[in-house]
Amino acid sequence: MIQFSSVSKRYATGHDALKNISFSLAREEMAFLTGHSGAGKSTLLKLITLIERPTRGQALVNNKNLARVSRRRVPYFRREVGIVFQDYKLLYDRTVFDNVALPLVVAGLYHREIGRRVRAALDKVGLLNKERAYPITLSGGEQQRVGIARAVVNRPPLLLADEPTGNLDEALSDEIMDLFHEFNQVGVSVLIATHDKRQIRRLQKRVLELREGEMIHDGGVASV
Amino acid sequence: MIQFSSVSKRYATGHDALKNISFSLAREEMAFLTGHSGAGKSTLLKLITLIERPTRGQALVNNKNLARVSRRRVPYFRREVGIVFQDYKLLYDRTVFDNVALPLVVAGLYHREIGRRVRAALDKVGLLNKERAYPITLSGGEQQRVGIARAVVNRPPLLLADEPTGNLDEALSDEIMDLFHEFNQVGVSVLIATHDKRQIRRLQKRVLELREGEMIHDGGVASV
Amino acid sequence: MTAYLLRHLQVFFFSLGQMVRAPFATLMTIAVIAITLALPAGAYVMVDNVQRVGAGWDGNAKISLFLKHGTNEKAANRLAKKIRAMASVASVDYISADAALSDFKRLSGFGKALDALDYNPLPPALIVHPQRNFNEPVRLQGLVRQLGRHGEVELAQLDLEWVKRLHAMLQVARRGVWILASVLGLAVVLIIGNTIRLAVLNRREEIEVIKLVGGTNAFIRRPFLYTGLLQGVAGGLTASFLVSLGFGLLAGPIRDLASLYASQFRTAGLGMQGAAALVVLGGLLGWLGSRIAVGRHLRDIEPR
Amino acid sequence: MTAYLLRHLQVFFFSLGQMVRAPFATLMTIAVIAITLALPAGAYVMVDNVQRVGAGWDGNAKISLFLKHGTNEKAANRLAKKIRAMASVASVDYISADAALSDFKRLSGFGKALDALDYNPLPPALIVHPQRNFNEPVRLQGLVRQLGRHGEVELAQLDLEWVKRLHAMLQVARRGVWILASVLGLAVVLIIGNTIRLAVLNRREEIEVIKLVGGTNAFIRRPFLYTGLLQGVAGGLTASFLVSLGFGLLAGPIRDLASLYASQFRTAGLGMQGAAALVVLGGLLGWLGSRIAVGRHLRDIEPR
Ligand SMILES: Nc1ncnc2c1ncn2[C@@H]1O[C@H](COP(=O)(O)OP(=O)(O)OP(=O)(O)O)[C@@H](O)[C@H]1O
Ligand SMILES: Nc1ncnc2c1ncn2[C@@H]1O[C@H](COP(=O)(O)OP(=O)(O)OP(=O)(O)O)[C@@H](O)[C@H]1O
Ligand SMILES: [Mg+2]
Ligand SMILES: [Mg+2]
Repeated sequence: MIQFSSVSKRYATGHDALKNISFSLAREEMAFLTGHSGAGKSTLLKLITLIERPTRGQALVNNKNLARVSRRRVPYFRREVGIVFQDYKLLYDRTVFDNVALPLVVAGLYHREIGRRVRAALDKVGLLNKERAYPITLSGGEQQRVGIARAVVNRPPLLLADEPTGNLDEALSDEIMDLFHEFNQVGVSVLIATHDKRQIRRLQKRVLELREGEMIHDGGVASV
Repeated sequence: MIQFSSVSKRYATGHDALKNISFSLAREEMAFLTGHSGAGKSTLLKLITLIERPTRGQALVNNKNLARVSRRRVPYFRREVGIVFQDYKLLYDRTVFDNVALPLVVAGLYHREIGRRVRAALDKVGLLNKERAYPITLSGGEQQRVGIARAVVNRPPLLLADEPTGNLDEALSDEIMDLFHEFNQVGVSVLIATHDKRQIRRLQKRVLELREGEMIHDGGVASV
Repeated sequence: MTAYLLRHLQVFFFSLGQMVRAPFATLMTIAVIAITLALPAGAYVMVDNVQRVGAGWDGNAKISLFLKHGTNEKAANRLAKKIRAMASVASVDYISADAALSDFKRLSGFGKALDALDYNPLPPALIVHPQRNFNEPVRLQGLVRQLGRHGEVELAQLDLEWVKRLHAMLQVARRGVWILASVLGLAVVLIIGNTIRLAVLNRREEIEVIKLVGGTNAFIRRPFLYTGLLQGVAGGLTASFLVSLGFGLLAGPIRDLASLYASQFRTAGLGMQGAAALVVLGGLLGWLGSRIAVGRHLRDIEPR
Repeated sequence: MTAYLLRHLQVFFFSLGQMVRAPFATLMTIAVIAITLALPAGAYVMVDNVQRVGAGWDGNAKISLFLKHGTNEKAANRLAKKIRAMASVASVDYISADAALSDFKRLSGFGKALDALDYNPLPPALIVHPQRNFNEPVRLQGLVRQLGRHGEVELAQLDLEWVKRLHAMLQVARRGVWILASVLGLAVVLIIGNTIRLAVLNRREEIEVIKLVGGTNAFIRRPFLYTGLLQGVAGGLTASFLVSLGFGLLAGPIRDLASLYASQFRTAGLGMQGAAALVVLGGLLGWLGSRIAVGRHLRDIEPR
């Protein structure tokens, strides 16, 4: 699903956020991306979603060479990647339903199909009863779950999450991580950036660890 | 510093976010506010900062009755409370320096005094070298530290934080919590909303626990 | 195809809904557009009216044919008939020597001072009104020469002064309207562009999120274009109302003025066609303005 | 006090800096304000000029005193001197019977047709030009009655037709300008209000944060007020430039027109005083518009 070979990212400020990163994530695989604050986790996810472009190296996502995706094709590329953000990025003047429906509306689906899929997604994150609420009336944790519902609503083959449980209590974190796990088990590739060691230990998945922009570990949990 | 007696908060949606809350936080005391997602932690902090007004009950903060603070006096009231937000709330078109300087500029301090205090605050959170940077170039953890510097720069007697370590790795979380502890030890009252059990256990401070808007625990860490 | 139409219809009603949900902002924007459209439209109607007044004044650009002393009424009428048949002539009036004198007394300002006159020094005359499309100085002079060749005519004289004045006035009016129209054309573009520019910046977060979930630029653009179009159309409608109102208020004094010139002149408003043109123009400008503004700023807003 | 001034100066330069950093947006806003200010200013100058033309035309509102037949030149000059001394009279011209006839031939349009006349039926006359502040119909009529009482005068007659026409025209112009001015006054308020409204909404996050760290409404308002003020002043400056440009382009045809009326009329632009007034007005309106818009929206933006 993801193949990075010798990928580097230098920001305009001259800071090398990623240095010579090589790794690959197989189809239907699930992995955690960890590392200290400022290690480059978010930068790596931004490269995969084409928010930033790599400075050097080759990156393939879903068999597409990132360097070859033209500006015009970026939207279509992004429709195949579900993203959960650290700061939710919800629209506060639209209901929960409309927020979750956005990726489907954008893709031009029929009204009836949209309703069906949105309710299925909200049901999975346990917010079916908040359908008509506005995000501002939800607690941080609830908002995060709306963000997750939006990321999975159009059933993308790849799901990315940037610290999805940063604002959640332990019980909810477990629930959410289990949710990601479930998606993985029905065939979605999942990559989660987090520094929640508890979750990493609990789920026993592959761990990629960054330090100062370098990949210092790729393998099981044990050695973290 | 804070005295709540039978305070309730019902949102316009009809939801009772806080039910009959009574507690007090002494001057120079430090406490954690915990509870599940949606328990009402953020709501309680919003009452103290006058972002929301209580529906019932009496609340005193810094010897001021919240119900008696007129709209006109709200800004002056807020200058005596430092706040760290769950989502940072930084201004992305201003440098780190300008972000931290904001509470001082707002209070009308002299230019030279502002520079001195801002650098002292940035030094404490370890970001003195990022003074001229824009927040967008910082990692989530670094942005959170800018938010903390801004909250303490005008030396308020009361410091509030809403999940200040939600986006930080363990080492940084420890550092930040220790920072709050230091502020407490030089006489600042501190109230931190968090569900990071590790930190609560590590610092051994008083714990207030909410569940469904009710205060179910007030005391030591042991029983959490 | 149906899906495509349906989607557009959805966006249309979504935009309409958003406008209705912020009535104050919407009304303010529409008012600004309306005023800006109303000004050139009003100026246009004004010039149209001036040209009609001008057309009324063409009656003044008459040609006086003074007939030879002693020409009788019968001969004069024969000549009048002949001239009336010319393509370049609208109408011909016969003024007998007696009528000329009494007109003369009345119009000259000498009035009773001429009562002392004991015989009529004035010849009979034919007053020739040329066709409207003949009111250019050069063509008129040709007509005068042609009419002067008739045997009964002692002197053919053109009241050219008035024609020159009219032309000079219309010259000023025409240039003034051009300046006004170009300045206001610029204003319409700037106002709509500015409104949509700020609306785009105002929805920066929304646009970022839509881009992140795979929205194309065309998708993001659509509601802005519909908003611009709707506001332009509403502005055009309001503008035609304003113009009608303005000319309603002006109608009184203009009628007074026209009656002084003894003209059958009637003020003409925008008319249905003018109003329709204004609405279409408003919609077009709204669409164009938002297209430019959105195009310029959409590229700058990228998720970070 | 120094601290207070210093703080204001800081905000002033901060606002200026922000405007300079977004030159396109700033120029667009200024252009819109400039055009909107230029229009009423242009209309004002236009009406001012029309009134000057009107003043030129007052020469036409003359009073003709036809003297008794046979009044000799000496007696006529004596009377002229007496009338000239009156406060309400600007000047008096003597026209002998012979001069009257030749003028008459030239002006009446009958020209050579009157050559057949073998004696002069016209009396000598005095043409009285009243003072400018006397050009109201009622006052003029009083003057006419007074002048008619002199023994040498056969008939005192006022060329009232012209005065009436002028008044009717000025009536139309004045009402038109009032409509224009009120419509554009509304436009200025709406445009500046709209610009600042969107600017406020655009800085919603910033305002929320400032409120959270204890910023007063006055503090938040200040940069918006300075921005409005600066944009208004810049708009006023640009407007006076536009008006000068517009009248530069119109000067040619107006001169042609004036020369046809044999008037010593000269077009007058805005002048230094007018330009200064426009700049001050622009600044004032900018300040006021932003004050209203900010006041209206600042209360709505609260941290959540
Ligand atoms: N747009 C940018 N321009 C310049 N530097 C940037 C930019 N974004 C991030 N950086 C820098 O790159 C480094 C890596 O940032 P990144 O956001 O990827 O870290 P992270 O691992 O996600 O950290 P955290 O756990 O705190 O979210 C940081 O030092 C940051 O200062
Ligand atoms: N503005 C609002 N209007 C209506 N209901 C609200 C509003 N803000 C919060 N709520 C509701 O009040 C409850 C408490 O919310 P609050 O944000 O205080 O929870 P929290 O303890 O901070 O949760 P978290 O740990 O997820 O941040 C939630 O159920 C939420 O839905
Ligand atoms: Mg990150
Ligand atoms: Mg919360």
